[in-house]
Amino acid sequence: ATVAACGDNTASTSSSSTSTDASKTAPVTGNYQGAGATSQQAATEAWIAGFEAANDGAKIAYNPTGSGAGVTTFLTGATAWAGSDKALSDDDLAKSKAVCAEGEAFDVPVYISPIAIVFNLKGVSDAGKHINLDAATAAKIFDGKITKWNDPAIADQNKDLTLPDTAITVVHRSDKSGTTQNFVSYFKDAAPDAWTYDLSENWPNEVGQGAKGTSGVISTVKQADGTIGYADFSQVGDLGTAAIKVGDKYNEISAEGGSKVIEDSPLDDSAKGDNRVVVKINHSTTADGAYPIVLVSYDIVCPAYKDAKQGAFAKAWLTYVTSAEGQKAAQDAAGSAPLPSSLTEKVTKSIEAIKTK
Amino acid sequence: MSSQDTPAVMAPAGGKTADKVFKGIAYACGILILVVLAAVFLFLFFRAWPLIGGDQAANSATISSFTGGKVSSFWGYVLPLLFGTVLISVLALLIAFFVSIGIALFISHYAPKKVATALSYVIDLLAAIPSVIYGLWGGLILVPAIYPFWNWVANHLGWFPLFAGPAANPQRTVATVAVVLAVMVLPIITSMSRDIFLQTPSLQQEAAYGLGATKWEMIKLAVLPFGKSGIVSASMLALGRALGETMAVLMILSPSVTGYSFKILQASQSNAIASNIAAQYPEADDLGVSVLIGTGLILFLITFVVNFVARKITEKASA
Amino acid sequence: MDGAPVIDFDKFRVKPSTEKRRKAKDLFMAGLIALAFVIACLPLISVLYTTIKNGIKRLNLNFLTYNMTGVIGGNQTPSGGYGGVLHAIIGTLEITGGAMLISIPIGVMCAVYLVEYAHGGKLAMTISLLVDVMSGIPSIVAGLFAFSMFTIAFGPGTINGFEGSVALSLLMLPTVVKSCEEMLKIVPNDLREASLALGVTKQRTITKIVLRTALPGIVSGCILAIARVIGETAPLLMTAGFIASTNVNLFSGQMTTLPVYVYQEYSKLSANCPANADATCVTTIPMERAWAAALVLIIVVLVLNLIGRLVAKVFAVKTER
Amino acid sequence: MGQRIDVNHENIYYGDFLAVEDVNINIEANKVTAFIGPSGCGKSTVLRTLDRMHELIPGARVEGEVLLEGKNLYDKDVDPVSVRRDVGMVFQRPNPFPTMSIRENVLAGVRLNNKHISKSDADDLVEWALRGANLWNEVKDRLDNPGIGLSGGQQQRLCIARAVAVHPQVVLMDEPCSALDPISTLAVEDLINELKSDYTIVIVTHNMQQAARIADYTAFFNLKAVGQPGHLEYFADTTTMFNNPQNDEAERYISGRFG
Amino acid sequence: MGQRIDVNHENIYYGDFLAVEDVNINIEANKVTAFIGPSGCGKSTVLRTLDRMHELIPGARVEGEVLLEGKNLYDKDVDPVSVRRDVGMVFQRPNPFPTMSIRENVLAGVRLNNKHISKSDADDLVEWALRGANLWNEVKDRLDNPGIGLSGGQQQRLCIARAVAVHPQVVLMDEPCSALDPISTLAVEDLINELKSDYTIVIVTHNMQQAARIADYTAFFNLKAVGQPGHLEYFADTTTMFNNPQNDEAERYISGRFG
Ligand SMILES: Nc1ncnc2c1ncn2[C@@H]1O[C@H](COP(=O)(O)OP(=O)(O)OP(=O)(O)O)[C@@H](O)[C@H]1O
Ligand SMILES: Nc1ncnc2c1ncn2[C@@H]1O[C@H](COP(=O)(O)OP(=O)(O)OP(=O)(O)O)[C@@H](O)[C@H]1O
Ligand SMILES: [Mg+2]
Ligand SMILES: [Mg+2]
Ligand SMILES: O=P([O-])([O-])[O-]
Repeated sequence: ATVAACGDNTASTSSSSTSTDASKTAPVTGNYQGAGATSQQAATEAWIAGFEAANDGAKIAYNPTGSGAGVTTFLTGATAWAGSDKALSDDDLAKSKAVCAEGEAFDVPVYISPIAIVFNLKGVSDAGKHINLDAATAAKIFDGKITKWNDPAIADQNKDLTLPDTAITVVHRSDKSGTTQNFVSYFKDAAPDAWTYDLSENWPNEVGQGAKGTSGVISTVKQADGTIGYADFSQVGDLGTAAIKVGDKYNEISAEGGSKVIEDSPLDDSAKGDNRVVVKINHSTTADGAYPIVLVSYDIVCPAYKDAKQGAFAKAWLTYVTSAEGQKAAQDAAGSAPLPSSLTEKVTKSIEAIKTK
Repeated sequence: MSSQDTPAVMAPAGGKTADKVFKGIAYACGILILVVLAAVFLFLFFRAWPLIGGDQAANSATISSFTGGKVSSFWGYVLPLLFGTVLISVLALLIAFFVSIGIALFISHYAPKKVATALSYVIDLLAAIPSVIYGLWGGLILVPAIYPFWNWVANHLGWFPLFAGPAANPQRTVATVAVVLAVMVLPIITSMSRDIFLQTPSLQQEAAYGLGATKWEMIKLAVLPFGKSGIVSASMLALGRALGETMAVLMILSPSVTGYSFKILQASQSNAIASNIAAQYPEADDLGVSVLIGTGLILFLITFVVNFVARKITEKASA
Repeated sequence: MDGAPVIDFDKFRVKPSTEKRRKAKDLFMAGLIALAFVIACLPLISVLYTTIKNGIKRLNLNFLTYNMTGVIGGNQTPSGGYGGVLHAIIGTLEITGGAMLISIPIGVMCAVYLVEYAHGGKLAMTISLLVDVMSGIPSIVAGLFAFSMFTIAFGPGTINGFEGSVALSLLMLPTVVKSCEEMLKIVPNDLREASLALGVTKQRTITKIVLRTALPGIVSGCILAIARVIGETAPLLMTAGFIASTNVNLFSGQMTTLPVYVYQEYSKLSANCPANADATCVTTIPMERAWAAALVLIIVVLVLNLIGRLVAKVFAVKTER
Repeated sequence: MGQRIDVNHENIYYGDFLAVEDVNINIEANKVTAFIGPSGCGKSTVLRTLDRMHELIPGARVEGEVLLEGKNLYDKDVDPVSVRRDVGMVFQRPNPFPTMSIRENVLAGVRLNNKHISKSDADDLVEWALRGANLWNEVKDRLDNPGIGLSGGQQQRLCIARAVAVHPQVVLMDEPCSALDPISTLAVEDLINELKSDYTIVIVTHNMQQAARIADYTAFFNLKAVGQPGHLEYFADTTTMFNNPQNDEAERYISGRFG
Repeated sequence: MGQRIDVNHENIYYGDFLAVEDVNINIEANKVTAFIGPSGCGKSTVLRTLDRMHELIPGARVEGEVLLEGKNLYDKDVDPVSVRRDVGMVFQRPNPFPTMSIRENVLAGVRLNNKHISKSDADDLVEWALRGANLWNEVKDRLDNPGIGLSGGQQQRLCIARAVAVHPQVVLMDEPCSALDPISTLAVEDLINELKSDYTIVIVTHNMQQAARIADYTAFFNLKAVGQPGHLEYFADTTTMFNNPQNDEAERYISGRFG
């Protein structure tokens, strides 16, 4: 009765029946909060739904305040975990000592999503066609060095398309964003000559137009002819996307393509600290079918909490999130790429380290 | 003096305590405003303190990261933002002011009574539309819809520096934002002026009519002078609103990183402080937040200066 | 009239040209004023049309009676809907109500102080100036401020609805004070004198005559102030947070409001449907929910508005027989 | 030259309330006509229909004719603005423009038609009008002070000065002296006498001595009963009215006179 | 019983402007005292110091003493509210409360002071006060209509009714009849006569016949010159004042009387 009064949607039977046997530990109860990256929002909503279905009596809220604010809040001890598009800094690590019952906080990847280059061009994107781009050309477009769609640099790679003489309008994020940082880090690694800016979460030049959030970028790209931008794969809709040159093939964007890059990427050994799993994305991968522009988003937790219940929750939460079932839920809800099995092992080991007593 | 002779003057008046308490509360509420504002100021100041008293190298690095390395000093960062904020707000106020006064007069003195009541509702409705909806509408509907108009302006009036072309497409520009902000502040000015215009003493209006004034002359002689103080207050409120508007600007404007520009029809020319804070805050670290709050402090001071100057000017004009 | 100058009134005779010019100007201004109105109607009609057109699609009972728990991607919920705004409506009403309770009494009393007690003294001038300054505080700064205050008072990371109310009241106050101040100023002094001369205390004169006479204007001012804050997003994200389930306790736990809901759904833009999903999975559902919630928000404000108008009307100054 | 006014079968309404019924009156040019009668009988109301001020009250309307030199003021093609310029008005309550100086108040009407008046012309006009209203001596040293800083009586005289400064053809005065002291009242009466050589004057007064002193004709308005419309009971030249009225009601009203 | 007022060496300022200088006057209990004098000489100003209304004007202040039954109104421990409760006032301009009906206007003084009064007492009081102000017959059928829907004269009488309804000890009236017709004026004068058996009355009037008719004492205020402060020129019982004034200025002023 209380459920109806609050307007809660009763958990869907199908997902709860499958999830109960997956989590073998005792069900978690109580209210838990997380905050952080907006990129994970859709996936996290699915995880919350799945987790609450499996743990009757657990109530979880995720506030998509942004990675920076999420980590800051986590470091005050107000949240059980943080979602973040970037790994913890040394500074953050040091601060986490005061929050965690023992040791330092650590981060594990939970969400991998390819970033699409989207465009809107009469005669091309509305005909359902894609274009091919290599890293240098894309970098030059986004740097305002290539200003026309029929520029030879583009035309040469797209012989089967007739490209119009339309001006290119670059659309980028106007807010500070993990998506931007992951996107331009691809240029920096794969076309260092064409992209000389410092790595930053802010868009570095004044080319084209800025728009707030992924939704802003998408709606701006849709609003005019000749626009090009970048956005999370799940938001592409019917816009045109670019196939990126990997080795000597042009690979279309796909969730699996994103996974393949991560599979082919080493761990970042500059990330010091116990249990940390930080991926150093290998942008120059030549793996077959790989799509190299990806965003990896992490969950940040403590190895031990002052409130043991929180530890139990964090452990159960991450276990569910990184499980095949959790990753499937994210894939369904957010179109993300699954964690490659090579990573899952390391992640599981880290999660084991969380103390629940 | 015996008690019988005591004149009634000395009879204690009932409600004296209530009187004192009421006065006390009124005073306290006045003072509370001061306290709150002082608290806000101190809050801004302390949160922005690392900018002044902190490690300057780290500050420079933070600001560089905000601007892609173009600027590393705080003033280099905040002044263009300030410029943009003021530009947008002043344009919005300019557009809204005349239209609002027009509507207020239309309701108070031109429209027939029934129509006027209906129109009053319409204005209240306009006031009632939340800013996030203006942001949505502005970003999704107005931006493409207004492009042909601004394009026309850029092509035909481009000689005027403000309208220098080519007009950006999509029109996520200062011009469009100013229009949306104007629509947002319009009900503030309209609603307040209308209420005041309606209260213009009929004696004064009749005095003007009696001299053979036309309606417009009557308005100039009686209504506008009567409403002046209210109009100024309303405009100041509206300006404040425009200066501080966050979401609508954030959702519509294509901001620049740095630089001053009057080209209101081109994209990525200016940025506003409030929306910049909202854009940067979610991903900012501690020092970054200090920088952002520093920009907020500057906006606060500027609002203070603008109001102070406006007050001095109106004082002079009415003296 | 000894010593009076002799006036040649021919000098001041009305020239037909002047008369024409005056008439033309009168007409011209009337035209401009009417035009101003038409111009202002354009965006209003457009905003309303857009919101209604896009919002009506998902605005149904299910939408109004459910919250967002258990809503995954574009999938349908067991109740046959796609999630709803019940929690956000409750949040909006409670948080805005809290802000009203804080700022309207303070604002009105501050205006009373400025108009009735201060008589343009230094302190009053300062307060009045600072109220204007306050109106320029960006909403996000108000949010940051409230968040910091609550962090100091109730520990780090405190987030609840009341915190949002505090942030909003900071934004409401200037509008309440200014509009009340203007409304009190235009209450004729005659009335104050008439009341005081009856031996009525100042407090009763103010509450029963001055405030009463100015009430319709004060109500409009408060409506303006409510409208000013009820659509705020940025400060609420920071102070009241965001949650998918219903929370009716203003003083504890996160609360979602309608604008925040609209903003979050807009930010999601589109939902994903699993490859094997059936036709009930709608990818465009977040935007549809955003518009529907926007429509609900407008309706909520409209209802508040109507209540205010009604109050104003009941207490209106009785001018006509 | 002043202009004559003929009122034919005039009914005056406030919304649905018929305030004054079937007024027929001929106001002679270059004469002073006084309206007298008990409070609430509609003197002010009738007066305000003579320069179309009545219609400014929401819902108020007029039936019948008001002919100014034979031309119906209420004809469609008549511009109320020019009517009000030709027919000046002084109100029961003084109403100077609060934001204007004394000088500007006097010039307010003139400025409407003459944007650019030379300073000396303006000075002369101000002096002429203020002297006419017997206010010159009191305010000549503070012409630039605000008009509302004056006492009630001073304000009323300022309003008279403002009305005569535009040099209308007809001057309507609604109890212009009710707030004035005897000296100012005399001055205003002198002014009325002086003005009537050029203009037509209509004055509402409660002071029957005043009516007897200055009016050529007197109109007596009356009310049948409270809630009933007022009407013109009796109209006669002033001598007849006060010495030998041919109307019982009028006689009763006047014989109750005093002071 | 009415109360007496003694004014000693009173100087009245508006800001720095000394409006009235060195007033000394003894106002007898249960008598009617009239203030006369040219416009702007400070009659209203003095009157308003008698119930401390003057100090409501920003910057306005009073020097000297005003003794009500020997107690200085301006003493620190005196509450102006209770002064004004004992000393009622009727203003030059009618000012009914716009939000109230006629009935509520009359009861305002009682109701606003939070006194509880039964419906029948209230009805009686309303009728008594309105009859006293000669307004009862005109409004008895529309007591619940708004007070400002009345004509100027009706409004003024309503204000008189409102002032007497609180049964003050002293009633101050600032030209209460200037907007009234003769019949209402007579009624108000009758009321004054009736009231004076219980109360002390001070009335400002421009109408010297009125002063002669109703006042027991008359105070003549004058101005030396414009811009100079006004002062009390001559104070005498009414018979002396009008028949045999011992003051040239007063004589000059009164002999200029008329109508
Ligand atoms: N604005 C108004 N709306 C409705 N009725 C009005 C209005 N003004 C006056 N009346 C009514 O019209 C009638 C005539 O009023 P009017 O003011 O003309 O009287 P009057 O003869 O001038 O009285 P007085 O001598 O008191 O000024 C009265 O019954 C009055 O109540
Ligand atoms: N509020 C005010 N501020 C400044 N000066 C004022 C104010 N009110 C009146 N005065 C001045 O004080 C003097 C006396 O004014 P007061 O109103 O008492 O005159 P009065 O005798 O009542 O005149 P009247 O018969 O015209 O009503 C005048 O010179 C007037 O200009
Ligand atoms: Mg009248
Ligand atoms: Mg006076
Ligand atoms: O998830 P974002 O950092 O790109 O907003």
